[in-house]
Amino acid sequence: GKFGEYGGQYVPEALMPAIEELREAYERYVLENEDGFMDEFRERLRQFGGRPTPLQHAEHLSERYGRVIYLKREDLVHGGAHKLNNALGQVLLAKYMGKERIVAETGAGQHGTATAMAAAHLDMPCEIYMGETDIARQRPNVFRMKINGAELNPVTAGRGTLKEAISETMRDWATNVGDTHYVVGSVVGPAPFPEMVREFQSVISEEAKTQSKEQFGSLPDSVVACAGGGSNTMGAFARFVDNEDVNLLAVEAGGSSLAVDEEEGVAPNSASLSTGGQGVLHGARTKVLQDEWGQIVESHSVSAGLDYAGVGPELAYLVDEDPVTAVNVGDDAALEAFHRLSQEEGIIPALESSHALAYLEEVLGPDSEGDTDAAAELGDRIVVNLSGRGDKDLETVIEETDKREIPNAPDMSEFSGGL
Amino acid sequence: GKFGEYGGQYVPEALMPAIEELREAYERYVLENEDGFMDEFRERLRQFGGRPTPLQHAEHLSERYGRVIYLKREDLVHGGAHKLNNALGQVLLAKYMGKERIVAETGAGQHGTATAMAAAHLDMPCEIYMGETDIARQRPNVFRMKINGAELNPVTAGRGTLKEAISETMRDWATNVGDTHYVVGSVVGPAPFPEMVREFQSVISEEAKTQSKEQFGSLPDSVVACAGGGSNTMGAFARFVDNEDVNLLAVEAGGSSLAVDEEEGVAPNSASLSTGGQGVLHGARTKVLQDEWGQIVESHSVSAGLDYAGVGPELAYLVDEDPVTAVNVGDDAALEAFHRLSQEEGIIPALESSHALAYLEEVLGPDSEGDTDAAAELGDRIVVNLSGRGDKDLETVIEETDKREIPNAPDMSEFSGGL
Amino acid sequence: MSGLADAFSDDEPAFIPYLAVGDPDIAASKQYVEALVEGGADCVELGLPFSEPIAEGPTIQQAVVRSLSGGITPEAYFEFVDDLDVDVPLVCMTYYNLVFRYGADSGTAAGEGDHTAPGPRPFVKRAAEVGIDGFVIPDLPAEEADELRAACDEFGLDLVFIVAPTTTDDRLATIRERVSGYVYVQARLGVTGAQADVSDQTAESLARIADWDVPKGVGFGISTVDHAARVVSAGADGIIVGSALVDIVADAVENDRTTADVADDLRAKARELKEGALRGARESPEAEGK
Amino acid sequence: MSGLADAFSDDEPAFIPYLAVGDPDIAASKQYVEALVEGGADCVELGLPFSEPIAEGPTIQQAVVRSLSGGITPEAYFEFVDDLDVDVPLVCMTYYNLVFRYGADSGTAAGEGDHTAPGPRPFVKRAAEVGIDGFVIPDLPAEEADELRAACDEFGLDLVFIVAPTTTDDRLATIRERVSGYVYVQARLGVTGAQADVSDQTAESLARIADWDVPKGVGFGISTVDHAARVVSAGADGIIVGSALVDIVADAVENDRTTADVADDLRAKARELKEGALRGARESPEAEGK
Repeated sequence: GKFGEYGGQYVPEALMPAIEELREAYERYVLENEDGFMDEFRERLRQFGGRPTPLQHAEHLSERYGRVIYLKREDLVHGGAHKLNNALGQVLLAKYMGKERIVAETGAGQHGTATAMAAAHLDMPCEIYMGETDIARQRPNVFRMKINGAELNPVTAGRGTLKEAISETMRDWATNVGDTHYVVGSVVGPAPFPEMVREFQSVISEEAKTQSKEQFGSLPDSVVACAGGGSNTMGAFARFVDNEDVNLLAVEAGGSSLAVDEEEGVAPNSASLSTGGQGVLHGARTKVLQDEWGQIVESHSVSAGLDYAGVGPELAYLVDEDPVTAVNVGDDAALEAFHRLSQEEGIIPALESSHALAYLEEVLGPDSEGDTDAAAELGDRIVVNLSGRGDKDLETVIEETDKREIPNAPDMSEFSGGL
Repeated sequence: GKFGEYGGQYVPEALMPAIEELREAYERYVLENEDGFMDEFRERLRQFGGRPTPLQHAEHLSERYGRVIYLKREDLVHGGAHKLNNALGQVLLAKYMGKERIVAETGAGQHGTATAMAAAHLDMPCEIYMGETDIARQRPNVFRMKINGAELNPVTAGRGTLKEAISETMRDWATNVGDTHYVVGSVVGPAPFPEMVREFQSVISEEAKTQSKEQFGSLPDSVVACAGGGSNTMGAFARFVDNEDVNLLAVEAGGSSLAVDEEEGVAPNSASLSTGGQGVLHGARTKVLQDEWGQIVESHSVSAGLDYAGVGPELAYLVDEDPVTAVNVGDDAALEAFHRLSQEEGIIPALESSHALAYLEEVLGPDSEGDTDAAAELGDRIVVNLSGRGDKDLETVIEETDKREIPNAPDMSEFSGGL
Repeated sequence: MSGLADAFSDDEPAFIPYLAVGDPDIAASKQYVEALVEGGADCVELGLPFSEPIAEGPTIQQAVVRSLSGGITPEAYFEFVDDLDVDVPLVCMTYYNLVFRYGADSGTAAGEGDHTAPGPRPFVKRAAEVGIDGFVIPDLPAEEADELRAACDEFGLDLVFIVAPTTTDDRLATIRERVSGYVYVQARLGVTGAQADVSDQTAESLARIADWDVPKGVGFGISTVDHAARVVSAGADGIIVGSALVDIVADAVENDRTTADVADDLRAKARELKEGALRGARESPEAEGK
Repeated sequence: MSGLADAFSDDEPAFIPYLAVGDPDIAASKQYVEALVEGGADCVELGLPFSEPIAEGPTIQQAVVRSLSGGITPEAYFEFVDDLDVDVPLVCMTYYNLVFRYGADSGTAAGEGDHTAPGPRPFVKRAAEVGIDGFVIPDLPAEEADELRAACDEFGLDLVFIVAPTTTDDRLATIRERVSGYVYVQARLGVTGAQADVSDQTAESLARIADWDVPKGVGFGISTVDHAARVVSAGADGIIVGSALVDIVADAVENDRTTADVADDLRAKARELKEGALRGARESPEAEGK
């Protein structure tokens, strides 16, 4: 349950037995494949989830950067992102544990929609907590959850965003621990969630490793993934962590600035690995964006899925211990990368994944400042985890591109009022 | 180029040489795999397109109907539908032919977005014709095409919908036949398009056939696919046509009624196989929705992708010759099926594909009227081609569910103003 | 010699105007056609509007929309022709589905399936009755035209085919075997529509079919006296003009002009173009060689 | 005997109210705490608001929001405690991150990384200085509490743990080893919040820890005289009441009542609840057995 100093179980006493029960179930079903749990999970990932996803050679990016770039196509997973890997794993585990109900929180709605899909697939009653503010700005995702049969519980507390939804879901779980499982959406929360979610997501690096060997006969020189909570990051890194020759780069959201406005309690970024301090948030000790007193500040990113004040404890540990390098790119660079992949490769990436792509441009692009160490770290064969597709981000892209000078954006003036 | 009496090449003289050139290229590259065309096509379908798509056992539908139902998951193809199979094939073929530019028409935007993606992927300049009315009601797809780098040409003629866009694209092609290829979006148009598009789409049935044998050791008893123009239909049927034991069902859009309002020139359905007469439309002799004089009438379906007055000539032929049975279901049944799959299987289907699903309910559902012949025709093992995902249809589903009594729809009142 | 060839019989270059019948209504249409003939037309292409005019440019497409909104049907078209009091050959220009479906008593969207199989014969028969002399069907290439050709032969009508700049030698042979009346030489690629210039392709196209024994009418983009003259001097036996005339009708609709005024303009435009054609004949290498 | 146990030393059941410090402001908060003590509180749980109060129900969550909006900081909290003029033991109730981060001079979102490693000692030291007698940290289970336990021992403060209906026997042993001051018995599952009824689980929970040598305070959902009486008669050594009191503050904020009026109401409510507890003690099997 610990990763060095990180991790642990900082939760109300009432939840401790549920967490222990979960840990046991995790060890038996996931680690030991009891009752064929992992076989069933993998088969469902394949048939329902559409795995394996391709490791695609990106021809135009490769030309642009003079390296061989591969995209791990998690955008092709059912639902449009890697999120289903975990949601499906946990809902299935809840079923094996005899739970009769699942709850989950969601911010932008990606984890909520993935959970609703998994719950419908496995016939498990499902309630999703979502802040009222988020509900108002993520209506398509709210609608998707509803038509998948999930019950949606609006959270009115505070600013009505992800943080409040997490707290509210914990409360529901604390009240209904007996029959309810809480499907945590990333490699965060109390043990065993960070480890368990990483295991469910590690299918990404497991496939990428096999595919690398098959497609080019060796491991990649580096793997690049965006990091918010860190589930796609840990999924993309997990099976490479022990390969010292593979450099792992976690790209955080630099937002508009790495500075913090303590007075307003706002960090205009979500770069907790790069700028956060140790703290305890949502059940785990990890790196956290906080003010001088330890109050959690509002994070920010143009990408809702990266917009979180904490990060998975294992990722914080791996950064401290060196197997993973934390870097970050800002909102503008991410938007530019979004347009670049859309135009040059015919793939509309999630704004989350656009951060990973933007890092390539920053280090290897024509306007890069020649950071040769960073360029060398990337090596010749680079795998970028394309964690999700960008259809969900179209409104945001319109709004945010409109505010800025994004040199490679098409003329979008006719859309400036939204879709 | 002919399928019995159907098919042919009813196009302006100026296009005949281009069509002949295309037929030659089709025969060499596609049928004879010259220069490894098909190898490259298949590899790109795999890496870029995400093929093969799973043949998923649908547990809850199987329980509901007492048959074994499999879903061919074309919704997982890059872009969200089977459309990419064809767009990628044609853009690649245009490249092999030395063309320097592609044009395409689009109605709801599905073929346009698939073509724009394929063109970006293969670095081919791309112009899309789209009626002004369709542009106004399909803004997300318009936006997707633009960010994929396609140029969009609004068509103001007539009512500004698909028919006018097709005519306008033909005109562009007729003007620029030398360097331009017209990427036709379905198994329609002059020869060799119907045959060629069927070949590009036949990867669906090719995979389904192999998967059937692997997963349950035999061929399915029936394959059910929705039919508008018929590209997913022909793709799903092609490799089964010679297997007499496999029943093939093409489900057309019955719309609100199978009758026609000749005065208004409107058919409130798109069931040209079921109700149309022989005619010549958009380059081919086929079954067409037309008035007593042969003027083409406006078709209708709640699903924009099925909303077309014609149908592929080969499909018309196969229906006449019996290998394929044409049936149809109405708008209400399709909406119900949309909600059913979303809730029970955790998959949000395209409204097009919902028609195929609705046919199961009609024949096998609890309220079916006991048409035992139809039930027998479906057999025990049924493959339904899930041609696309329904994310694109959310606005339509809201609007159309709102108008009706759809018994299994969730409460959507909060969305009645749209997303 | 067939009816259409009459238009070319007087050794002068033929002027063949096009109008969409029923644009903007039947009565006006009638006056317009008469005015064109008064202005010197040797033959008239009478468009029967089809809902999907894939070979037309914006000008004629809009004419088709106007005409269809006015309620034109094939039968109304035939009655129009029957009533027409002009003394020149008449060509029916339309799309194949209207020819194919005429007289097939069901199997439309109304849904009963085909009882009377569709085919071109009833349409040709009726056209012959009302005095049509031939057809131009822009979406019917020679390869698909056997049935229509047979019906035309039966009723003594001509079937005009188009030759495009892209038409291959192989296809020229196919067309030559089937064409009658005149051959419609497409002056440039693209669709119908008035143009600022007339392509060099015209001369090349004419050269390729110089030895054919049908007259050569050139169309697509001819809108001025100069165009007319140049095309004829390049060897055309006639000029086919559509969009430049339809533009006058469209303008009249937009500006709410009287039918008589429009007829005057059409008559004047016809005179101009005919005059241009005659000038071209005088300037042709052949004439100068005489 | 530690400071907190003093609250239970007079053989009467203890009444332990909770308020969020700074709700709605520091000055009012001070009067409210004093009123509660005047009303009979034997000990007060003073909430130090944290931005993510995951164990709280809506009532206390809103109090936390009010207090944070008013600008409360840990240092302001300590000054508040320092200024407080009451003669009962004081418990600091907060979340672990505020304890952990206090005095770590950087490594916040400002971005410089950790220079002074975070840890609970500076917080505990400062709390001891201002007169805090112990802690309740709802997101810190016994397993994670070694560092805090050590700091408490160093400065002579108590560390209260919660025992929930779901707590297993194994975990009871772990908690028993580490708890001091009193044990906080959670009356039912869920989060804090006033309830219409008090659970049967309470008696069971009390029975399971009957032989522990720390006093047993029962909390979660106690809001009426009857609850208080029933809980004490079931064997509790004290009752812990939060939401029922915070409700009074919330109502006052909403209806713009004067601080003095609210203080009166809190004092009266405290008297009631204390009275209920006393009644419970008289009705307890133990008392009746005497």
